[in-house]
Amino acid sequence: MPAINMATALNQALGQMMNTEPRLVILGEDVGQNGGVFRVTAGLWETYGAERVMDTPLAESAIVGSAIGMAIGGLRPVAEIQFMGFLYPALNQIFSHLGRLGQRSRGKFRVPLVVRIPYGGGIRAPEQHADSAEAPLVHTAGIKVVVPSTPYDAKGLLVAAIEDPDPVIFLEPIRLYRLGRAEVPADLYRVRIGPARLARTGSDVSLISWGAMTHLALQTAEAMAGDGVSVEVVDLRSLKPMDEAMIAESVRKTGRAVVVHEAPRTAGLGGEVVSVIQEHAFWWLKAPIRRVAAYDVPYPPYAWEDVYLPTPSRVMRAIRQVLQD
Amino acid sequence: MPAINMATALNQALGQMMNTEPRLVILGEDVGQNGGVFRVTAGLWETYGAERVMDTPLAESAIVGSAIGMAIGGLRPVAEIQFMGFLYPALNQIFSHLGRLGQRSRGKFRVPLVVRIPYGGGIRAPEQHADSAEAPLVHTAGIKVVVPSTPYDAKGLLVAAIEDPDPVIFLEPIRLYRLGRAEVPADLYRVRIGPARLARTGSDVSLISWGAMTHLALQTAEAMAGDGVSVEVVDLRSLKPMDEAMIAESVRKTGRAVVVHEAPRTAGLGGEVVSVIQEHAFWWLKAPIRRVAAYDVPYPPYAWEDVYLPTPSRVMRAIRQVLQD
Amino acid sequence: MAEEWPLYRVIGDGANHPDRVEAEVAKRIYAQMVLLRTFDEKTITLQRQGRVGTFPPSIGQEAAEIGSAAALSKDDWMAPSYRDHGALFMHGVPFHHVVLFAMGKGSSIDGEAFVLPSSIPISSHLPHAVGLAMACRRLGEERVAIAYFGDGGTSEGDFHEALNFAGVFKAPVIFFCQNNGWAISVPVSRQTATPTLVQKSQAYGVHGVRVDGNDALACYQVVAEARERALGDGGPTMIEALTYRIGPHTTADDPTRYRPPESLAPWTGDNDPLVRLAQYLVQRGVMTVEEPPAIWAEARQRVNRAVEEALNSPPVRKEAMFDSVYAEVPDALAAQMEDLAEEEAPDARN
Amino acid sequence: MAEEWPLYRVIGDGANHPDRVEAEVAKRIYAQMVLLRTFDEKTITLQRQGRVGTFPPSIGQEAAEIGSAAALSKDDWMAPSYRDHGALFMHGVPFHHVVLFAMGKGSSIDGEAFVLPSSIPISSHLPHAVGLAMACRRLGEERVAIAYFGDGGTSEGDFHEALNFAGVFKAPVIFFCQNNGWAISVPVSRQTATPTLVQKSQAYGVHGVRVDGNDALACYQVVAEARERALGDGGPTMIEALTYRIGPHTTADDPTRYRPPESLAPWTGDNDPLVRLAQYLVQRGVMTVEEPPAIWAEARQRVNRAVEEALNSPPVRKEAMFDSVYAEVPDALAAQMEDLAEEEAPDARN
Ligand SMILES: Cc1ncc(C[n+]2csc(CCOP(=O)(O)OP(=O)(O)O)c2C)c(N)n1
Ligand SMILES: Cc1ncc(C[n+]2csc(CCOP(=O)(O)OP(=O)(O)O)c2C)c(N)n1
Ligand SMILES: [Mg+2]
Ligand SMILES: [Mg+2]
Repeated sequence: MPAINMATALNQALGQMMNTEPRLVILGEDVGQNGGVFRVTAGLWETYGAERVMDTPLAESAIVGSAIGMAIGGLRPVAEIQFMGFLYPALNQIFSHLGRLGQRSRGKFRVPLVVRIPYGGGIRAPEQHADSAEAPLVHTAGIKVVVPSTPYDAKGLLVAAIEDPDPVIFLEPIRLYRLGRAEVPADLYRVRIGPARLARTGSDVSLISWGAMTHLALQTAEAMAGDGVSVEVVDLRSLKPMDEAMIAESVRKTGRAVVVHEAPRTAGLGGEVVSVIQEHAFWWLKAPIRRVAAYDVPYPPYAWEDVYLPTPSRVMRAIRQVLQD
Repeated sequence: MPAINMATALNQALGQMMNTEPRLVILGEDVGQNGGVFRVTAGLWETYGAERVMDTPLAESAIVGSAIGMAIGGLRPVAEIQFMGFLYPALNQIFSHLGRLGQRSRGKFRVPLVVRIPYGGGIRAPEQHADSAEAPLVHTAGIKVVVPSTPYDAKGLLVAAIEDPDPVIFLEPIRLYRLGRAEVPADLYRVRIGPARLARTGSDVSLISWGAMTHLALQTAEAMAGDGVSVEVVDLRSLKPMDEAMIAESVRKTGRAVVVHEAPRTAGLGGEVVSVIQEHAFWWLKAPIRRVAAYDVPYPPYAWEDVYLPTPSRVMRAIRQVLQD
Repeated sequence: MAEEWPLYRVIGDGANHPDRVEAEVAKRIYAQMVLLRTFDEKTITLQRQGRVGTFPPSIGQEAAEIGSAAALSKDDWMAPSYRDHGALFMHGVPFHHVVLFAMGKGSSIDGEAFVLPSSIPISSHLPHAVGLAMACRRLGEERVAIAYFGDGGTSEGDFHEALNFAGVFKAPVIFFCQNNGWAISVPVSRQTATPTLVQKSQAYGVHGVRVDGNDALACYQVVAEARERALGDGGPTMIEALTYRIGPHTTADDPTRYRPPESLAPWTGDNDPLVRLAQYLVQRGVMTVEEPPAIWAEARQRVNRAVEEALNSPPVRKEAMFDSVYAEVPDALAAQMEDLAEEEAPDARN
Repeated sequence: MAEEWPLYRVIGDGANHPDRVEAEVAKRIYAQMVLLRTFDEKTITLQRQGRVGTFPPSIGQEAAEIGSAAALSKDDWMAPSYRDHGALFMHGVPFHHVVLFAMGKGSSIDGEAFVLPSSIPISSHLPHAVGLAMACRRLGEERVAIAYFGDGGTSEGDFHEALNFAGVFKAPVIFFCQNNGWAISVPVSRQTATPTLVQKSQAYGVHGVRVDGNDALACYQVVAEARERALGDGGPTMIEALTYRIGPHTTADDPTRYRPPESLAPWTGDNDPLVRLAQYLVQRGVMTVEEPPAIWAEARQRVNRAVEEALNSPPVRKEAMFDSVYAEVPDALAAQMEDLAEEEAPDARN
């Protein structure tokens, strides 16, 4: 198995699915000849042509909205939104339609649409190119939301998302596109949407995270192992549905938990994870659960990025705190 | 003091502020001659004219977006969005600009804009006219979010919101517009944005809620008093900033908590409240905190509304559960 | 500018296009228009009795609703708005489902019809129609898509994005705009500074047609022509059908607050679309003066039957709101269904 | 349709409007265009050295940027996009702040200038300009607002909603669209099916002008005329300035992927806006052939000085990201500031 990075893994998934699924079409800004601003669709336009790899006008609501129509009309659209912050003009389509059409049509229509979105910060991008708006998406009934943190999961989850009969928002941590390589099967395979991944086993405290924060969590866990602290890391991977069982199991074992996310703390997805733990592992808890998140201010210009996002030192402080509590 | 309903209290606040603040302008769909679909702006167009009470084209992004411009340009705009579900086309303005302009301009510009939004369900409205999307708003840095549950708070909070130098999203529970009257001072007064309201004191369990759910909470508390259960009800009233101190104080006293909201459970604001309790009152907790919320399905047609939204029986079951745990 | 966009007319004095509608079709259109008027009036009554919720009637717009939908093939995709009950049943949605929908018991799209659930957020369904049309073309199907919306709908960003997409991708789609003069209380003159709505098509390289929206046969013909254009790879068409909302915006609206009753005069009486079509059909000799009363009676019967059927339909199963949210129910949702089952509350009210 | 929208031209062969720009102003425009070109080239170098982040140069668009902004009064409101550094400093933003902005150290709008922070989400600032213009009128101020955006920006819903609002409210606002041929890799021919962008103004009852965007004096004049129209209650104007993006979309973009180098030919050499203006000014006798080298040298000096100043500026205070989020810091946020203070990490990097 060749070792590839996440961008390549995603590109492979798309290419192989284009090949096996003739109804699959790709649409978005600059996804064609340019291969996407992160090159995730590179080479597909050349192979499959402009009819299946469609550069669209600069209009996110129409990208998602027309893709909803395509999905109902019998295609398997994969729409790309260029950055998470540019999903906002399309939120009406997501909140008003994407997850409602199944119920509203009493099951007559399903919407097998995948919306791919580069997501998160950490690469000194220009302002408003680094948002992490997973919480509002997870709050939306009728859709699924996934976010890989390894090349293997990236490919397998994307294949599963494309094959899913329901709409899937596919978040791609920008920071991880080219951060390291890993072995990924050359053939098509699926990673089921739903189960979390036990990224590291440990016994003293559970770190729960997703996307790029999983790397921060693993890095911190490694650093603290030296101090004799055994940290378990749960990579949620599927945010909706969420693997409540694995979260509960981990915290029942360790009795302590820290949730880490890139989005601002208040009303972020951390609150949901805390609630899940609370509801399923309350009697095992030895200390209050802590959240490490971005501060509740707008994502600042990149000169501040390193201190705005969770740092290893903040995660360590939180872990020490729950261990002392 | 005359007893008036919430719609009248809001109308009074707007009229009196129009009178004292010449920079105040109102804009939105049907707010002029028609007085708003809920009649909250009734009579203002007649008194202050179409230049200050502006019927706009049917375009929410431009309503919020142009109001941002007006606020920076020296006016005090109060924009009305006709129903919460129709805020979604304007979410790009809210997420991308409303709360960021203060920081992005390094304080050179403030955005003293109030966005009023009829909010929530319970009146057999047509589909998609009953959403409760407070969680994504509370997650947005740089804005404030309030929701009154009494005529008194409605008037006082709206005056405070209009005078606030920062953007305030003002949620108006549709179900409460005409549900009962209460005495409200005829003069202008302010209710400070931030502090919660202790709606009922009790000692066995804390019910935390906002908007129309506060009425459900009070109703349930009353019913359970007969069974000898003493329920404290905290009406958050200001969702962002949130009164963490009052929440903590209440739960430290009772040791048990139930959060009630109309929005779907997953990633709803309940998770934030649970986390706040967890962080500030963990050692006082005698049982896991429970959430009573709408189910994680799209808001159904109104034939289902009564069982979709939290019911008194679900709140009671949750209270009994935390008392037994 | 308005002169550049003459009203397409088939019946009446200003007719500027020959009548190409077969007699049978024309009569069917008339009967369905009568059915729609009857349905609207009945439903308003039911609403007043508290038996259905807020209801948006289309009184005055029957020619536009029915004439346009009559020109579609049953295979065409329809993306309607909340007001388009007539287009719904014309396109094959079983009549009593339309009533059930008005009763808050669910979707408007049961049956085999290729109709999306009525769109509530204004103009947000226009991109869906574009995508459906693109799918039809990509899959080699001989179908078009049509979206229904109002004058107010032209102000939303989604209108713009959808028409621009349609132009760029030459999608086989029809944008059918019923300019009924009002968006709730806002007159079209304050909705946009342009004298016509159809001229907006020029911003997208989309073919534009302005039609007398109270002339059912003209509405039929412009849609038929737009279909042919779309199927012949001539791209999308935007149609502005000039009509009038005779009734309130919905049963919750009081139009006397913002418009004088006199404003109805040019649109009622002899200008009522039903009257116009009936007179013309009689004059053309495809209908006798005796037929309309029978058609009205038959409509009343159908409506009453459907309403009865709907009123007698069993209460909704409370669990049904969980049905088909996902193809497979996720665990967390299953747990919530169990919670609902524990509720002692009876099944949801009607 | 394109013929209906002739290019407004002042300099060069196809000139169709008299030159009404004062000599002093024309020379100032030239000097600022040189400054902008110099700034762009320098910043690209700094980006390659890793000293500033991703940067969007406006090489090729100097006439449109500077000519248009030069026609504004200092009191006018400007709502720029991310590419409009030239318009920023032309409108009074201190030059070294523009550099600081490129270095990720903060907002582009320091100083006294009436400039909004550059808008990142495409076209989302157009409604702001409309609202600013409405505020000016309401407050009785003799000011207009101008929004800058690109060809791709015309596809967004906000473009539509903003122009429609402006038309309805007759707002004193100018929509200045730089059609530079590309939206990243998408050519304008795939952005819309219309032959021009300016024709979209007709969908809103907004006055439209198409100008040679590489003719700085024409850009100046059309904006000056639009200002007068706006102040005289003649309503909004949409200007399409036809120009070309000579460089990459940003320093992160590789245009060879999607366009051949030959495509630059019609826009460079003698057609370079700087060359065109210099030749014309010399020919008109307001500039000698000796002056340009001095102007370039002076520009290089100014840029180097500003860059040095910016590079030597102290690291940002990490707490500054909390500053001015709210007028008063709420308690919960104050607690987070304390948390940040506990961080042993040094102040944020440059
Ligand atoms: C996005 C959105 N905003 C507001 C509303 C509330 N609303 C419902 S109908 C309506 C007026 C629509 O007017 P028009 O488009 O002319 O259609 P008509 O009702 O006349 O058929 C409004 C404002 C809505 N449904 N969706
Ligand atoms: C809403 C939104 N979608 C996507 C982007 C990403 N993006 C940045 S610039 C750009 C192209 C803009 O083209 P144009 O409007 O022609 O302006 P130009 O860059 O040519 O000056 C895109 C797609 C964005 N910034 N905002
Ligand atoms: Mg209308
Ligand atoms: Mg461009």
